[in-house]
Amino acid sequence: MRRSNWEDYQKSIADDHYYYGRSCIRQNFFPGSEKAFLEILAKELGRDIYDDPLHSSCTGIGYHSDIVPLDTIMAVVARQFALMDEAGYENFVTSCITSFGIYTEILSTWEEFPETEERAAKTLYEATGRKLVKPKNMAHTSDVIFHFRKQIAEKMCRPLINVTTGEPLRVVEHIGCHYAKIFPKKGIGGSEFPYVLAGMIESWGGEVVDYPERRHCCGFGFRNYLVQANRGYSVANSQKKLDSMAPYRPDFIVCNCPGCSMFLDKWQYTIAEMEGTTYGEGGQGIPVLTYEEMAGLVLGYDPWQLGMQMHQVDVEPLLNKMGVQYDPTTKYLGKNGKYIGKPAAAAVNNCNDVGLYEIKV
Amino acid sequence: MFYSHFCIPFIVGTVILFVTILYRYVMWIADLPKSDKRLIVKGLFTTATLRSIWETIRESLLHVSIFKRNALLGYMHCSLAFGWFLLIVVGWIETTAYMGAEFVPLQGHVFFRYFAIGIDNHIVTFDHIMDALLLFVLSGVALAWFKRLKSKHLGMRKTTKHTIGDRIALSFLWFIFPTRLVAESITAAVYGGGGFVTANIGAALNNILPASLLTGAFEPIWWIYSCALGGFFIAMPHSRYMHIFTEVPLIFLRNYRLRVRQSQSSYDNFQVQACSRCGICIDACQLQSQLGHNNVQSVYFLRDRRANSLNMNVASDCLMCGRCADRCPVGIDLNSLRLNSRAAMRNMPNERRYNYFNALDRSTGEGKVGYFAGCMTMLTPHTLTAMQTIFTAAGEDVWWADRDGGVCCGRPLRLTGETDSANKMVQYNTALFRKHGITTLVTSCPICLKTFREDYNLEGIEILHHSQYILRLINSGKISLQHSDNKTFTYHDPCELGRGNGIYDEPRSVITAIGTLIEPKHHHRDSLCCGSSLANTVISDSEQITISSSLTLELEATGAKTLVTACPLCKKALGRTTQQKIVDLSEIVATNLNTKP
Amino acid sequence: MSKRVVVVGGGISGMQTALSLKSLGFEPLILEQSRQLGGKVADWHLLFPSFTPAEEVTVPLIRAVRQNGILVRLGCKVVSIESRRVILCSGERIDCDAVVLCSGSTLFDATIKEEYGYGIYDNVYTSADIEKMMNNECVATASGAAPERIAILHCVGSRDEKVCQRHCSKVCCITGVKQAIELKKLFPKAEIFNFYMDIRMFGPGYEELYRQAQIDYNIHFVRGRISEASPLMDGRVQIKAEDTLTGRPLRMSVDMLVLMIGMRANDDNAFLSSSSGAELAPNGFFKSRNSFVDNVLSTKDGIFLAGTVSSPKTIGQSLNEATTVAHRVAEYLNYGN
Amino acid sequence: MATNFGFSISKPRVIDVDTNNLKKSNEILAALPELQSCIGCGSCTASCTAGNLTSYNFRKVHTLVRRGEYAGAYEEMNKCMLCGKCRLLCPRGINTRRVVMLIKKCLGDF
Repeated sequence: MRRSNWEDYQKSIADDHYYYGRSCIRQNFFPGSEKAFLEILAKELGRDIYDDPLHSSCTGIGYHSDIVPLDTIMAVVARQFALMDEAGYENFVTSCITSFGIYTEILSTWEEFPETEERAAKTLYEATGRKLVKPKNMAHTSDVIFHFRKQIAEKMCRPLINVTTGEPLRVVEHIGCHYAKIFPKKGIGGSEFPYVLAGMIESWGGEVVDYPERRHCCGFGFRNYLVQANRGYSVANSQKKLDSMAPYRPDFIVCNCPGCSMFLDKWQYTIAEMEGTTYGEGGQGIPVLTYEEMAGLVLGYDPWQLGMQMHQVDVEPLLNKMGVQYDPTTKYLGKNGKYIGKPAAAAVNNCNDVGLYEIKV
Repeated sequence: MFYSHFCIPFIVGTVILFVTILYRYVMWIADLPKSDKRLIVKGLFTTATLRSIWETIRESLLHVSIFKRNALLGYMHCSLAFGWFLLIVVGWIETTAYMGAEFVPLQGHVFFRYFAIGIDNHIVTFDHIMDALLLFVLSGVALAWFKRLKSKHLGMRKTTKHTIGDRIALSFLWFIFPTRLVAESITAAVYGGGGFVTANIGAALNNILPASLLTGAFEPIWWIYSCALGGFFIAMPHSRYMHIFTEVPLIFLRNYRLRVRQSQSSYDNFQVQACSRCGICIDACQLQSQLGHNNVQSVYFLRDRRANSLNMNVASDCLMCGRCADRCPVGIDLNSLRLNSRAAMRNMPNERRYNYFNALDRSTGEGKVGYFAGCMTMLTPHTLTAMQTIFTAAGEDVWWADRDGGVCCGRPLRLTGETDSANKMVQYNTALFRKHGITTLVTSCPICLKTFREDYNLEGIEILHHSQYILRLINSGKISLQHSDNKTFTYHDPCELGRGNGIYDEPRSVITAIGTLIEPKHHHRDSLCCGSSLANTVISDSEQITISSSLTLELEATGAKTLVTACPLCKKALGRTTQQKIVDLSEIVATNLNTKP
Repeated sequence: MSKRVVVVGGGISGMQTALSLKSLGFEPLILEQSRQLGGKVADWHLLFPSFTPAEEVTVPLIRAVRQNGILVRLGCKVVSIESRRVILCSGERIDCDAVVLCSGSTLFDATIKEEYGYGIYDNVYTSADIEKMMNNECVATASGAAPERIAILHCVGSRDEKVCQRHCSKVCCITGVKQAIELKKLFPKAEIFNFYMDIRMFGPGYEELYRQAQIDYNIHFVRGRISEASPLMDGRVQIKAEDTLTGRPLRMSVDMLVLMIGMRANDDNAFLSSSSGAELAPNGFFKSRNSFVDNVLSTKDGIFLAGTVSSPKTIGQSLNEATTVAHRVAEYLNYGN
Repeated sequence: MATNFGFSISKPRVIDVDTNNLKKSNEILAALPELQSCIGCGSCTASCTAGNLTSYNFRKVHTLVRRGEYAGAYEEMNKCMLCGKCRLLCPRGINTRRVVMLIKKCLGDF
């Protein structure tokens, strides 16, 4: 595929001094990813990034579920920006694609309709006494990793290569809808052929797999997932993507959106349970990674430190392909060595059945 | 004494013929539905039998109907049928005259000239009469030959195509009379005698040919004649000539009130086999004359049905305008046969269909008079408003069955063969009419009218076409119309109204109450079809236009200012091809109403 | 000495304009930026709706230009038009009495509609590509095989706010029908689907051709715009659209996806307009003084328009304008001043 | 297998031309090529006697059939009363009644 056109969609990404906005879903389901991101930036790349305990959810899930009104979310967003300013930063990076969409949408709204910005600033001031200062640079954390992909490649110790065959790993990249589908110019590579993850994969030795339903949504859809009766529609979307990518035999899926990582992973379990369909080699599922996990693996981090035991689909087959050394016995041990529990046996977490993980407390 | 070996082919053929025909008739009659059998028994000793005999003479022998349509063609059929009949009858009289009461076997009558060689007391008159009759028949054969070559000269655009059975039978038939002539002539040449034809030819042969040759040919030529007869008799039941006999029982059964049914029955055999393939139906057919569709006309439809090779296309490609049935000299119920063929192919009983009729009632208004506009009338709203005006002027309370859309009358489905589906509509509409207690049912659509009259059981409800109803209003003085001779109209008889329902005069009376009526070239029973008939599901839009154009040309040629018809479908069809004003009968009535004082 | 009229552009409109001007006694000069005459029509294979070879239009015009001794300068790009003067990129100044802009339009760049994957996937083509392939008699998929299913997408770069081309390019509908028939003739067994938003069959014989495509060539017309194209493993393309007439999404894989690219205004129009003072319409084409009696007049005296420089047009319409414009130039030069 | 999570996975609504069997659709089009000339104006459906009483949509059903979507088409066509109003209105001159009969024939009947 000739993907040169991504270069038409460039955006400026700040080089240092980031104010970090966490993601509700990511910190709950992939806590190791956020930790890894902070570590990579601070330790590997020597950048200044501030993880502010004061900042809150952007309330995007509530907003997209028609629970949080627009004025409310604008005030919340205004507060995040005020906190950033108070902390002395002007480059906002957010871990969540939904938040990224929310921030870009609101910044754009404020630009188009200045009265809404005035209103948000006024509400913010009346409620908290804080002053709204808009960020100079707004980026998603995957943009930042993309920005430093070459530096990371230099430090890389485990490229995305199958150690037994020597072939590049076949990677399916999935971009969160709110990354570039709302504002194509705000995403690297635009909305049709986003390059943010593909760039990382290519820099780190992997091969990007294009497949017919590449652009399709994972099915999260907020209302569609949150209401049980609509959940079948949510699953159907993931199923459509998985059905479409399966013939290409990908080694793993990488996402930049926490929601997508979660649904493409967990719905594989659901589909297996409900319909008996499993994907991937030997029906063991297709592992779904966050880009932080992918970067962490490339940089030689321990998979359990990266939180990869939290996945529904077991990642061990992938780790084996990559030649990652890992200790199976520590998979379900927490930071302090305490047993964190493990998922019940299912078709997509087959490694569980081996019995290696019977941890004595 | 009345036997020679050459008679064998004839005797064998005759026996096979009569056995075959008898067997068939017995089987067909045995297979008749019980009610049909009862009708036969009931009718047997009534005047119907006498009428049937008279009709048999008129039609089966003399072919009066064909004579009326086309004298030359009539003569051809008459000479062959009646001529042959007379040959047999006079031949029998002749034998009797010679032999008295003595039993003469069949071949004795047929080959009397052969066996009469030795007989004394020659009666010359018979020779002459028989020769004259032979000449009569031969003139028919000559015409038949001629018709094969040049059908136009017999007033026919097209002549029929043959099946193999037909060809065989026809070949034998064409041989029979010429060989008889030659056989009798040679007999006259060798043994003397003969009438004014055979004797003279015999004398001539004697002059030209050596006596030994004639003597040698004498026996073989009688063999040939016998073979021709025998061959024809064997082939006949498997050819179109089966009609020669079948027409006779058909006439009787028809007069006993047997009718073609919605589904095929044994009676259809008599109808189907009675077709003589005269080809008159081809000439009547607008699909042939306007579109050049061959091979679908009634004669071919019957041929295929007889051979069990009928396909859907042939069955479906018919306007059912009834022009052929109207002209059919044998009076075959062509439309009904085609319908039950379609039903045999397409009818699908399915109880779940049309369950959306349940509890449906969109009718409006109240009154003893019910008005059923019909689906098509919804596309000619002028008719609807005109009817409304007329009802109001007449002060009639009217129940409108389908002004806001109703259920179809079922005729369109019936026309395509889906009888069971159509019957669902019959049931629904019947119940609807009953529920609203109407006593008169008026419709603007002749298609609906036809099915209301034929397929609905609406006892106690008078079914009228709006032309009839309007005429009644005029006659009873409920409405009056402004008359002016300057208003000129021409009228197109819709097929379903005219030939279908026999309503010709009422619309004309209504028109003449308003202005002057100028008849087009084809009118009344001879009127043309507009081409949009629902019965035909094969012809294309452009073909419909071609048919319609030819009709509008005729209507426009009358010079009348306004073209009138009395069918919404005809109005739509004609409106496509004329620039002139085309209106429904009700419209001219509504616009020419005398406002009440 | 007769008056000099500069004709900018040597396509069919430019050539016809020059010929008409010559016959009226003027001295036309054709400035063509490429190295040959004929313009876009020269790249076309057969013309709708009669399947006439395009050279039957271009060749006689070029011959007539030569025979009539009309001055032609090839490889000349006009950078500025001032009153009674045209400046070339070489810096050369050409004085004249009037200018006729016949500089045509630009084919929409299909890579901008990147969701269709033109330039990315092998089996996505534009209408212009198909014409070239027809000219070279090498219509086939990227792998050289005969296509079994072809999708033709109408309105690529026309009537599309998303690429700032709001106008209708007028000729693509009928081109889509024409190419569908041509492809069907080449590949009788292929299934051909035309995806359209509207079908605009405004010209004589167009509607008839459309019906012919449907009835005689069994071309499927699906009302719905393709939303995206994706590659399949075997190099074919999967397309998605809504079959709006059934209200259902529709998906199929095709061997070839052909994009009916529209006409957009030349980028040069901007500086030709600013230097000359002749205004542009909002869609970037030159603005006619009005759409009726003065449609070949620009908003500036002395500058005239013919052909697709003012809006998408058919060949016939462009040639008519070329003839008309000569008479309006004559009127202007003889009586106008 | 088939664990009940309180919902079921939605089946795709997409018309998948690749997996649909177009044999019958092609038969119908071969028998009546003019059906391809439908421009979706909706006159047939607007005038439809059955459509006035039910949700029957002739235009939509025959379009779906042409795309190889046969499910339910036969049952829908059985709502038609063949009255022929649509044929009188079709601007493309399509023999609509024949279409109904062809679809019924190819998808079940006679």
